Amino acid sequence: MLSRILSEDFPRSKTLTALLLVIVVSLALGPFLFDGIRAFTTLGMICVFIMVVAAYDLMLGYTHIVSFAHTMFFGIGAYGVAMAVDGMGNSFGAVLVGIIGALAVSFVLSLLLGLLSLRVKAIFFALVTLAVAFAFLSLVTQLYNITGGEDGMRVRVPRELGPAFRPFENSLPGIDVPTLLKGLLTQPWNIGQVWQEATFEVRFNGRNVMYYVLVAMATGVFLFLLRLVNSPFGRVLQAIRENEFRAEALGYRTVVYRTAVVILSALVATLAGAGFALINRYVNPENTLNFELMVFILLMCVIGGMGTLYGAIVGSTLFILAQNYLQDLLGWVGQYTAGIPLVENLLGEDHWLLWFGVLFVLSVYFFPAGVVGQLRIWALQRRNRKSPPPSGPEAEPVAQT
Amino acid sequence: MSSEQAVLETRDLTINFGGHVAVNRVSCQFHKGTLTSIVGPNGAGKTTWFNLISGQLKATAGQVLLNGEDLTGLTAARRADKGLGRAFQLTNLFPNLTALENVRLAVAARHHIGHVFWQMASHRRDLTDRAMEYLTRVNLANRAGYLVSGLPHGDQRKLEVALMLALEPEVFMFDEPTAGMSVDEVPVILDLIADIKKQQDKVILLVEHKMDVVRSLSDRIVVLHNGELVADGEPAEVIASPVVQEAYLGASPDQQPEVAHG
Amino acid sequence: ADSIRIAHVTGFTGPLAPYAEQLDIGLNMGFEYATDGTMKIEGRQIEISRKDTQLDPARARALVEEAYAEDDAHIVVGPVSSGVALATLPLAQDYERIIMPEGVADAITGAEWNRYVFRVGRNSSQDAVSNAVALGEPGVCVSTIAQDYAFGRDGVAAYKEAMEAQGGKIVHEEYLPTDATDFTAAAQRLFDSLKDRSDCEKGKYIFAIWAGSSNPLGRIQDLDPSRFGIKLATGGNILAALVGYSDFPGMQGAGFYYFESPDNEINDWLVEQHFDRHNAAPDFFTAQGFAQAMAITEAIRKAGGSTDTEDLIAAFEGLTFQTPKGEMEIRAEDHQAMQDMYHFEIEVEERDDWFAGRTVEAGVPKLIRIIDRSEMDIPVRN
Amino acid sequence: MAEPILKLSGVKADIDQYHILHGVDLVVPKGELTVLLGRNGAGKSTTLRTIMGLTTLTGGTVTYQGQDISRWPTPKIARAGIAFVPESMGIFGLLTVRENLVLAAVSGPMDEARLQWIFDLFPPLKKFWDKPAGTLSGGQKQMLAIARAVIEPRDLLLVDEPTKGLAPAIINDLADAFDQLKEQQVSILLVEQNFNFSRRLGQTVAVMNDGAVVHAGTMAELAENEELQQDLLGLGLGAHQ
Amino acid sequence: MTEETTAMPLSETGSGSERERRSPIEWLRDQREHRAHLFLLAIMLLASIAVIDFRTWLVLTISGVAMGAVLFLMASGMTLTFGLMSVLNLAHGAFISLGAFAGGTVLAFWLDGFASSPSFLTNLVAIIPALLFAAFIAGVVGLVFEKLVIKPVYGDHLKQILVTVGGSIILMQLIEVIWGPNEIPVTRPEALQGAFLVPEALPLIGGIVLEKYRLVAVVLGLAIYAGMLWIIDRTRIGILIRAGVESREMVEIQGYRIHLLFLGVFIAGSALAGLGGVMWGMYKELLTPHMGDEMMISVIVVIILGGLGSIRGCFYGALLVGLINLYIGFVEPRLAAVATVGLMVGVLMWRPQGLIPVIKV
Ligand SMILES: Nc1ncnc2c1ncn2[C@@H]1O[C@H](COP(=O)(O)OP(=O)(O)OP(=O)(O)O)[C@@H](O)[C@H]1O
Ligand SMILES: Nc1ncnc2c1ncn2[C@@H]1O[C@H](COP(=O)(O)OP(=O)(O)OP(=O)(O)O)[C@@H](O)[C@H]1O
Ligand SMILES: CC(C)C[C@H](N)C(=O)O
Ligand SMILES: [Mg+2]
Ligand SMILES: [Mg+2]
Repeated sequence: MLSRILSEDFPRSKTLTALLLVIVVSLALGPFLFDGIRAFTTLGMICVFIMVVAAYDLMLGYTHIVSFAHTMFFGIGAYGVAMAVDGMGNSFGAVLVGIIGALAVSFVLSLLLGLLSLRVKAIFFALVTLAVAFAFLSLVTQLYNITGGEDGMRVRVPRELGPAFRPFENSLPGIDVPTLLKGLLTQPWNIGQVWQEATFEVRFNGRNVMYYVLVAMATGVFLFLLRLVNSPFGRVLQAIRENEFRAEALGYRTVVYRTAVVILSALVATLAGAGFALINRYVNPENTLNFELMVFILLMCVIGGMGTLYGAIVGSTLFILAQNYLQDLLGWVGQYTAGIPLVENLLGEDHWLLWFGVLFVLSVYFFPAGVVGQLRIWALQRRNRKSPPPSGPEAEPVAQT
Repeated sequence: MSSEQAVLETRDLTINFGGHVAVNRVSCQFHKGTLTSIVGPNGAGKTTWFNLISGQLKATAGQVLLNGEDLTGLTAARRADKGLGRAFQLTNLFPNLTALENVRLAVAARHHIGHVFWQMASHRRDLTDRAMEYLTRVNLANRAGYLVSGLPHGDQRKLEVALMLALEPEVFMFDEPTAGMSVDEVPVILDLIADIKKQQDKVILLVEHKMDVVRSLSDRIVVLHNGELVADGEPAEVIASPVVQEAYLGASPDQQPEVAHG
Repeated sequence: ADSIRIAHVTGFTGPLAPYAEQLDIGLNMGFEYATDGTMKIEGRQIEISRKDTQLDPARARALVEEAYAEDDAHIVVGPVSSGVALATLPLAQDYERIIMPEGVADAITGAEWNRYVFRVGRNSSQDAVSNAVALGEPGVCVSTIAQDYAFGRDGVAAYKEAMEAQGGKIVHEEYLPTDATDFTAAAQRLFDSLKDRSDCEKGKYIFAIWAGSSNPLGRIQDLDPSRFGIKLATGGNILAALVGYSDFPGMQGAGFYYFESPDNEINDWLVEQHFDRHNAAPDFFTAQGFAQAMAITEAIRKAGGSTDTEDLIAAFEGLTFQTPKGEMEIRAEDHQAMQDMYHFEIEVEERDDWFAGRTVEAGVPKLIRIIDRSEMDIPVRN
Repeated sequence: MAEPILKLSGVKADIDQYHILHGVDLVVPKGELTVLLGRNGAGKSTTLRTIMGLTTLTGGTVTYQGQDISRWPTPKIARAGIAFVPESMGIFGLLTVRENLVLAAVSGPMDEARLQWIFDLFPPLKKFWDKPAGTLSGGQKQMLAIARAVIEPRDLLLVDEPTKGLAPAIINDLADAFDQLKEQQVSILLVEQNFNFSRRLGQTVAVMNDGAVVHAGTMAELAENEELQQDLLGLGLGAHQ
Repeated sequence: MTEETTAMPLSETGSGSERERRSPIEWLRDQREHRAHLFLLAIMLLASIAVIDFRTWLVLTISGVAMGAVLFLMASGMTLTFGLMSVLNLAHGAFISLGAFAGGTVLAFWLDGFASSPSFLTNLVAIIPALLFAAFIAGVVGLVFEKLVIKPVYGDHLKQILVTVGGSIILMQLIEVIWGPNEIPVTRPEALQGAFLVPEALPLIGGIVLEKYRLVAVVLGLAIYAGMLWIIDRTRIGILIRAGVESREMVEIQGYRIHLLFLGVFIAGSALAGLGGVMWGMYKELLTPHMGDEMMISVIVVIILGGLGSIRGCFYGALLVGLINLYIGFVEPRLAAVATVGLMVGVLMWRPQGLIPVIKV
């Protein structure tokens, strides 16, 4: 059963399985395990980016199409909903119109992009998509009458998805894991009080509803993609990645496959964009269309492990956590380094970006195959040490980088 | 024999690389059940001619016909689909996939199931079994699980052939299939080619520099020189002709078996 | 007593970081001045927390929510970027707490305004109108150049209205993408629009409304507009930008703050203390931060030490308070602080007191006159 | 037997996590042509690459003219007078034929006489002198690869399957070229599948199997002994004459 | 099957004469193939002169060429590192900023006395050290950057994109740490301010202004261009580096220490970015850590247009982008950014590998 759901594509590493379980449980029970707005926002972003990154991985990891226009489709989804709601009022109908409209626009654009790849190849294609995405960004800024320009747009979500909607009369119990852990570490003798401190009331509202919609979307998208990459279709994609010329010579019309992948990936990104707009309730070019965001998606994909799909989960989680909490961490470190001349300056909260950049670079070095790939390699090595394979390089694809 | 329709035909096939005419108005017909060797000095245009036939290169002029149908405008993928099989001179595989997966891709292409995205690839036992069959035929069954990048050169050449077999084409194009293969492996490939020939309904084109191989397998030899077809006929006759002796073998007949043949 | 919790949520990192830093320094010095160094209002301790939006509106929203919901902040000050600020305004309404954005966009106290929003800094209209008042009279012709988005277009619209009210004429409006760097083509069109006019006996001007680092004036000046009798005009700016004004001696305009323009005790204290502590002059945004602190202190005092939102709103509406720029008044209709502006003319001087340890040739905005807040008719747009 | 120019003792090498060479002992006598034979996958190419410092050596030593070069970086090994023609030829496809040779002539401008000698051996190189090498035919690339190795006098040539894909006429020329090199006292280590070719040229021979040398001796001895051939190479070499 | 052996004549006379007969046409086609950049430039000049009044056109053209020269200075380093070592350095913008800050420091702090003198020669005493110092600093940082950031990811464009974006964040932050978070104003040296006014009396060109700064930019751009061409086409180093792109291993097998070479190229590329940065800084007169990054889209468009790695292509790409910006900027400013990208997509549809292709994809 599980095997069918996961399309027989298992994590293949105990550590990874554990890590994934932690993440999945945290996401599934998120609002009941983490107190506070920022934690909630962070959880929502992780769900959104799992979709975005998984779709990107389909393109990048499985087919070796490097496109920088992924954020464009993400933005289309986000703006589609924002503009529809802005124009038609905050009804589910408007949201639906927005999503369908956005999907249609994305479909056409991604089809064009797929066909463009017929003529413009590899790194040229990558850089062209970068420029196209940039042109799209500047178009959105320029059309401030309908897009709000650089100031962005507020998204007035249907009432059922907003904070005002309360499906349950009573608030539900929650237990804040960070507080609990911290308490258990610092004053384990005081369990009763720690427990008390850690419990909190969850006022389950429309935003939680929206959150669970997102969780469902992410789960569906992920399992669908997992099946896809393990199907005969997925194998052809790998063939194209490995040697497009030869795939063509075998009789596969690679353009058709490539275009299909670009479209599929774009549509998923669009959907994720719509989800983003609804949970974040605010869209602007910076957080939907920016080049920086594009690089971050790329990084999430690579840190997680290209061509593993599970990497999307791990990569987005790690990245978004770092992005949201690194500054706080530095602030905490900063307390201890205050007063030391240069160090104080370097370790200050104000230069968190510096350390973010350093982490950025280091993560690429130390996880060349991504976290998932690396864990699988270790698992494989451990297995081999126990019972070495009969002879020579018996293959088990590890990370498909 | 000549009354029967040719399976494969090239008509005035020509390609011009910025002034250098690598294949120059080559016209030739190939019939069912025959094996034609194509010989010629290095750079004569043999590989290029193959590329024109299988669609890797676009001809400057001329046509390619398969069973009377004009393939000239079609892409390589469409031609492969129509029954033109090709094994490459410089090994050209999927390096980070296993040998088995390589062949399975070819089988899947043959059976048109590349677009199936709802099934599990691993559930298609039929494909795997087929693929194993072809690996066995080229004596690679014991390497099925190896990544191609780790296979020694000779094994890669055999895999190249297995891929073509898996496509079950009507026309087989071998481009120096035994180059770099150790002596004990060569017969495997040669027997395989002989097997195909025995089926009587295929067309085989073979580019090969080893004259003993050519002599023992061919029904016919075609000689290319500077992109032009300069000789065409029975093996013994063609080999004996002065043009082959001088331009190709580059020596008197008594000298060449010494060194030139493996 | 319970402390007064103020969250300064603004772009401490990123391109606007220098502004945020000035604002923060100003805010702290303002409270210090207002409380005589005790940092207590009506016996309640002031607590200021800093939160960095990283100029990301999404993050800013989370931080503002966090400030209200978790830190229980009474007032959020910031963000400085208009776009980011706009994104956070609805949250003040959701949580029914005060927000005091630091951005200039008209929309903050205009279309996107809600009753929890108060702004002490100037808005675009005030900038535009003060400049129009400074230059405008019958016989003046102006061509404008501005960035092609809300900030530029609104600014030009307000400027045009005010200029025409003064009797001047706007003869051409030039809009360029926000990130434009080459202004040759625009300059050609601007020159063409002005050079052959004969109805401009009181002067031909090119007026720029430009945010960000690539100011077009220098580039236009290079093309020698004076050969057509055209002069340049623009608003005030931060000191770093004023260095570049040394290329435009004689240029006139109106600005929000320059440390030598106001003449009052508070400003004297600010300048002196700022030199003491930072070895440099206080800047544009230092003054704004200072004024924000003064407004908050005054309002809480007026509310009798209460930080209840409704009490504060009542106190803020119509509040008059003293700042380094003299007296300001928060008008009740749109919660915008009405304030004086400074009509200046650029003189080139060597200055060693603008930046710590560095001498620059600077375009000093010498005060011509203070434009009293009563002279400016700032539209209410909410 | 002449004194050795190159000596491998107990050389082990890994590629990634796989042990490929399990202790190779090999001697290349000075001024002679040594042939390295073996089935596909025996480790011949890996041995040559290990000598050049291109695969990680995990044990044993490589001694060249009395010096231990086991840990030297590749460029230093090359500069010590060893030229290498790899299995994949390694032509610079975007450079012209001329530029490929200019680079190969490490110590300065190319010697005219030597160039002429190369042109006589491989006429296509002259014909396509200013053409990007990537557009040459398979055989022509092989010619260029060999030409690069001999454009300057070298002490030791490592050549991996040079006859692969060459037309018979050229193979004959190539054999002549090796003869001439031998006359110039160049030592050669040749990996070759074409037994006729190697038999004509080789003085000594080593046979590899599964990452180790399993037989070493003179070429004459091996050529005579069909049984030994059958044993070592899996096939009587006469079978395919 | 035809049984007879058709031995055709081996002589080349037949095909040879045919080749000659066809050659003028081929020659023409060859010219069009190989001069796509000139062809496009000509079209652009002709099309614009048709719609814009002549004097304005002249000013726009000269300004466009100068903008092109500055763009070339900024892009040349990136095309060099891409073309010669196949490294896609998205931190190039940060190096431009770094150059601007280093040069700006010389101009505004150290030698500001010379920079503010009205004499051009005296100014040069500040400008030349500023250029050299910027190139030096950028070069040194380039050296460190190559060792720490680039070296582990040679040959992998994707990872290069990632680490260099990370590296660029670090560099820009370090600029902030060193120079402080404030924008730094730098006035242009006195003699480079303002413009030459062509006397009204002259026919055709009378009354137009030529900005002095832009003239200097054109001269510097041309000089650097000529120098680079010479090195790449005419020297052994050039060949060597081009070979290294294809196969590092083979270059080592020939006996060259490839890594030293690549290091050298990267340093050169960074130094060029530094030079470009000084010119850009003098143009904008206000330094921010992001000033280089903001130019990256233009830089990328330029190098793709040129064919990713071709110095010549980069030069013409920069000219085309400079000109189209000015022309479209005059006709409809809002379209300028889109027009640039449009130009690029158009060119790539026509020539999928840029105007002067160098790499095979
Ligand atoms: N893409 C290309 N551009 C330019 N010239 C080419 C191109 N491809 C092949 N050629 C030229 O065409 C000629 C024929 O090459 P081809 O590869 O067909 O030779 P071949 O007969 O297969 O030789 P070999 O036996 O050495 O493999 C050669 O001279 C080669 O340089
Ligand atoms: N990159 C690699 N990864 C894993 N294994 C490898 C790799 N390269 C070579 N091998 C293994 O090393 C062994 C020796 O290979 P090598 O290429 O040296 O053989 P060879 O004797 O030159 O064969 P051939 O005659 O086919 O060229 C082979 O079994 C091969 O599978
Ligand atoms: C590659 C460049 C486009 C990157 C730059 N940081 C940008 O924001 O646009
Ligand atoms: Mg060939
Ligand atoms: Mg080998």
